[in-house]
Amino acid sequence: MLVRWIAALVAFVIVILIGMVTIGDFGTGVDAGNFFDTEGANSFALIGAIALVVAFVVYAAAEYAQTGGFASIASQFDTRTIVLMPIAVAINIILGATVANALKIPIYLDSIGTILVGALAGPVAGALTGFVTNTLWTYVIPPPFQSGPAAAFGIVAVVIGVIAGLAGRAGWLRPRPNRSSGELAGGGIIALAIVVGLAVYAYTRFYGTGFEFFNPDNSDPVFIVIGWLIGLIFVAFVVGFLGLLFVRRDLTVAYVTVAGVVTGIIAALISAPISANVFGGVTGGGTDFLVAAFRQAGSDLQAATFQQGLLSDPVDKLVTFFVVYLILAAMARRTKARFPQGERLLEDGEAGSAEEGEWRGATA
Amino acid sequence: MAGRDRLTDPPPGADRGVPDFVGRPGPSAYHRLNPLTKATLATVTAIAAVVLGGLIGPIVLVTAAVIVPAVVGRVLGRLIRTALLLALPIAVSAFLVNLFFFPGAETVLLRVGPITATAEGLGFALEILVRILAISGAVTLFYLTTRPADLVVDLERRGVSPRVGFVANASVQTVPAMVERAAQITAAQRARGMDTEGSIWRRIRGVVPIVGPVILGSIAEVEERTMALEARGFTRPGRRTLLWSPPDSGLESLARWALLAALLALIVGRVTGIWA
Amino acid sequence: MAELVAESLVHVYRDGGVRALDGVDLRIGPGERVALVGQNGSGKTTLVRHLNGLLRPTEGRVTVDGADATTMTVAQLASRVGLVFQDPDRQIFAGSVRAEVEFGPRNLGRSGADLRAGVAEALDAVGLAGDVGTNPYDLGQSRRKLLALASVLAMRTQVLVLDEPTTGQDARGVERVRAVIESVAAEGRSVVAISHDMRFVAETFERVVVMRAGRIVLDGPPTSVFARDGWDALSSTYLEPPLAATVGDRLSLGSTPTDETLIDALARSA
Amino acid sequence: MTISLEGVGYRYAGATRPSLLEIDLDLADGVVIGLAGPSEAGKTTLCLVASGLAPRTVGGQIRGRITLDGEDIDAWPMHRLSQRIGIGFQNPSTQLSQVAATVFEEVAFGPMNLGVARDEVVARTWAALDSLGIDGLAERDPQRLSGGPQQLVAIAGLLAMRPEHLVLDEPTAQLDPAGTRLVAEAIARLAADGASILVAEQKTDLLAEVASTVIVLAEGRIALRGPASQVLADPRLVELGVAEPAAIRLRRAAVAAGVDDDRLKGALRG
Repeated sequence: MLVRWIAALVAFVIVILIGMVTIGDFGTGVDAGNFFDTEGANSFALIGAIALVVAFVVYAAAEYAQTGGFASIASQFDTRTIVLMPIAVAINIILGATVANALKIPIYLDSIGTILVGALAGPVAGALTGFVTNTLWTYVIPPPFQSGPAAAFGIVAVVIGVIAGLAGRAGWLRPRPNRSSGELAGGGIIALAIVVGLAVYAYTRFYGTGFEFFNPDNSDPVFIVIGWLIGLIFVAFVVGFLGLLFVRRDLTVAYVTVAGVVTGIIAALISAPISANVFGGVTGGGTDFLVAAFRQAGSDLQAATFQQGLLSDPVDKLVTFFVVYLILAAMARRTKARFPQGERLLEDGEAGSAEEGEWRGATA
Repeated sequence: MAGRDRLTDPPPGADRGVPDFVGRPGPSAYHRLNPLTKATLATVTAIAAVVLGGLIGPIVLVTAAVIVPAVVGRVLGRLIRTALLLALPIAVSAFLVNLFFFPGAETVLLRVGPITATAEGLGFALEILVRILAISGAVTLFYLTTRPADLVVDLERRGVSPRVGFVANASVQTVPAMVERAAQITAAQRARGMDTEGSIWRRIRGVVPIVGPVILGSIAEVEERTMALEARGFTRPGRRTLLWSPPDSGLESLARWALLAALLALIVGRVTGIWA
Repeated sequence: MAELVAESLVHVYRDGGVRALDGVDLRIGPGERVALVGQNGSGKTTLVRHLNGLLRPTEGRVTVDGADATTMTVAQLASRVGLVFQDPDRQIFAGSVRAEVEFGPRNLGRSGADLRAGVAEALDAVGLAGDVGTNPYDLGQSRRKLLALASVLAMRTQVLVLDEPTTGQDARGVERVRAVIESVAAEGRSVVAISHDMRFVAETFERVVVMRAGRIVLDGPPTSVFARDGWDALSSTYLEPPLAATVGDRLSLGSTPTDETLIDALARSA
Repeated sequence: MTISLEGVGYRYAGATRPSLLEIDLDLADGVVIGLAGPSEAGKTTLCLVASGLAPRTVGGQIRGRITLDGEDIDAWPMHRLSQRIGIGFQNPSTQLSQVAATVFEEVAFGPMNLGVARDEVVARTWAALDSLGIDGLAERDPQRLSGGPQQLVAIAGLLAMRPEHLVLDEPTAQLDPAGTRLVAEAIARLAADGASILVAEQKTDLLAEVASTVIVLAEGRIALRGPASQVLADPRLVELGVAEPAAIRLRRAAVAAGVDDDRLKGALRG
């Protein structure tokens, strides 16, 4: 068992090193020393994701060499998780295709199933759901649902599944109803601090330079409108978040919000270089308009896709995490409890009845 | 079976082997290639199209790796139609975005109000267009000539866990079934007065009563599906017996490794700048 | 009160080109209790979906109180013709029993005391008054089906259409469905039900419409439909009359579709 | 081979009240046991416990002893137990593997999972299809079949595992009359060939036809037990919420009305 983990770790480090060496002339004019400007940051995150996948493949190869199969990876999933996955894949594809092809709005809604499986069954199950979704979406699913670019973004779906699995395991999606106003205020402030902090950092870091949103005199009128629109959306988010928190009186609203925004930012970091280098920043969905707007405002290809990602992904993942939270809340308690991480999604008082006397659980 | 053994002795004429419709070979030589070979070709072509860049490279690549096999596989007509259908939304917006919004471009071709079409933009737009067509061509070729279940069986023979195979195969059947379920649910909710022809706001309000039952109804079936699978030995560890698996040959295995090696060479060359 | 009329109704499904309805003429008056029977594929469900506008006629027309149904949207028709589907899991989405039952009346614009009264009355009728806050998926399959019935009952439509209301119900469940139908009809509202349970049909409905291959082949009270001369039409649709009718015929006691009528006939001829 | 349940009780995870209490039951060779009872009396739970799915797959806690020819099976994994006891469910479509393009591959799914030699898989599959008379459906797409045939494919999928016992939880509950007759005839044939079956059903007429012994469950306990003819004629059946077979119901109504005489008995036997 240990051999596989060591092999995987070594592979991970090697890929990171190779990535850092080659990042210099990946055709984007970024010098190796400066990692943290726009092109460097998002390419770095992409290489991290590739390293993650390569490590997983090395782990699997080592196991195959040892046992002639992949039992340890697949056996982790009980039958119930395996049965849930195709449903999650279908939800991703049908909703994702409807949003991308029909609605043309700048969000994706293509990871509800991935996050649901992650929350219920853990990071590896979430990752596999994401991977199978994006692979089938391009290679196997017939039109009108087929999506050309999906397979290229497989890594993003894998990472979203892993994050959702960790959030579920950490109990972030466990309902915390009717908490005192004090607790709610505390949670609300912490969550807002994180989100606003990230937003301000992102704005000053990737939007502020030479791209004056609110400075009317020297930029194109179109971007004043976009600037105010985005500002408005952000204010609406803050008001909506606090309202939801205090109306539902459920502290988990804060956890879900932070999880959604953080996942969105990570997804944006990984998907921007793929979108820029493979598809020239355009994937046919509603997001293309934003990319075009940023290009018109003077950002180069890499920066424009990243700026679009930093807007669409956090909103999309925020909405997606809330939808998953509502699904979990609506699911019958008995169904949730039977999933590997089901117990961590129940309210504190709802744990299963302990074994006493001659009552015994399954031994096989 | 249950009770006396007599019931389980195969009745006369039961010496029928695996029926011919199981693993029926495809109509053309290209169809009959091993699914992993066709998958490798599609993936290598798509990645190569991106790494090559420019115009000539991808066009030559597409001709050799997509058009020729399509002719052999007698699917050229369908390939062109399906690939264009798949590539259209991306190709059109990619072309327009790059044509009009290419930053730092000087040679103006056309000015439309604040937006300017530039030559550099046109060049880049064409490059992206060819790249997208190459990718969708490669993917469509695979889609038209390979049954997904055949690739899954082939991977299972090579050691991939039957559970991962199950997820892939079941997903392919679940997508159309879920669309059918959504249609039935829409009818049921409309019968309860939900207005789908009204204003946008009413239609948005209609999303939860439709998407809700689709997801919750499917999840409610997970329990019974789990029990039915476990009642048929699904949890037995180790390899399954396969009724058949697609033929493979040393030559094709060689070809697969050759394709991967070529791609690797191309990437290393491209990154270390040996050729533009 | 609503009067439903179908005039030489034809419906051809786009994909198969199959004539699901091949010229149906049917009138359902206020307060009538009509059972629709026939083999799968005989057009029962297709006909029923024309009554609330989910399907539009290829030829002929459907009128509600004289008004042509095509002039009204499904949402408008839903306020007059309530349809309960066979599979409850194809409609349940709310987190609680009450929210699920409120969905229909709320769509019709009802609120406040009027809404609450309708919901309470419907839940009482199906025996779910005690489960108001329960998650629908924690109820068993048979009680989820009663929940689906309650969710349409609460809309207080003038016509109530039920698709296989007794499938998967035990004896008590069937009793509850019968009680609901009788109370709805008592208020002068009409009830149309598709069912394969011939005993339930004979004992609960005053009129039986037998369909085959998109046409009505028999239409009359149970005493005539289940009488000897109705049997050849019935058998052509692979349906068997209730046992009481068969026994009554063997003992040449005339038409005895229900237990009650058979026992009376036996008593009279003793 | 006999499966014996001694003092067995079962409680779902997180439930306060057990769903089964003090069940003593032997499933002997060649015996067909009918299981009746109102909804949520514990019929499904008993089927799950007898087949081993509860608590292995379903979770929850169990009490008492379950033995196979005397050997305690508590530690047996599900894939080993499923080769001795097969279990079928109400809904035909959720029993399909969703990964088989043809009925043949669907029925072969079980033996393939067991890893038996390929020729054995093929032989078992043809044998299972032949024993239910559906070898003609071998090439059909299982998803496209209607309820009755689809349920037969599900049962064939169990037979291919060569279990000694078959547990069927309301196999005809969601089927129309044609489907119900198809499945009922198949079960009757299996019973006649000496199969050991535990079949739960609301339709007591079907139990009267195939079962030699009948057990009536109420609130998780065995309320009535005995030979089918005796139990199904027991007056307490109705109080327990179980619909009597039609013939018995008619006889009882006649006796209650004081008109029971030989004519009715004769007509019912015919």
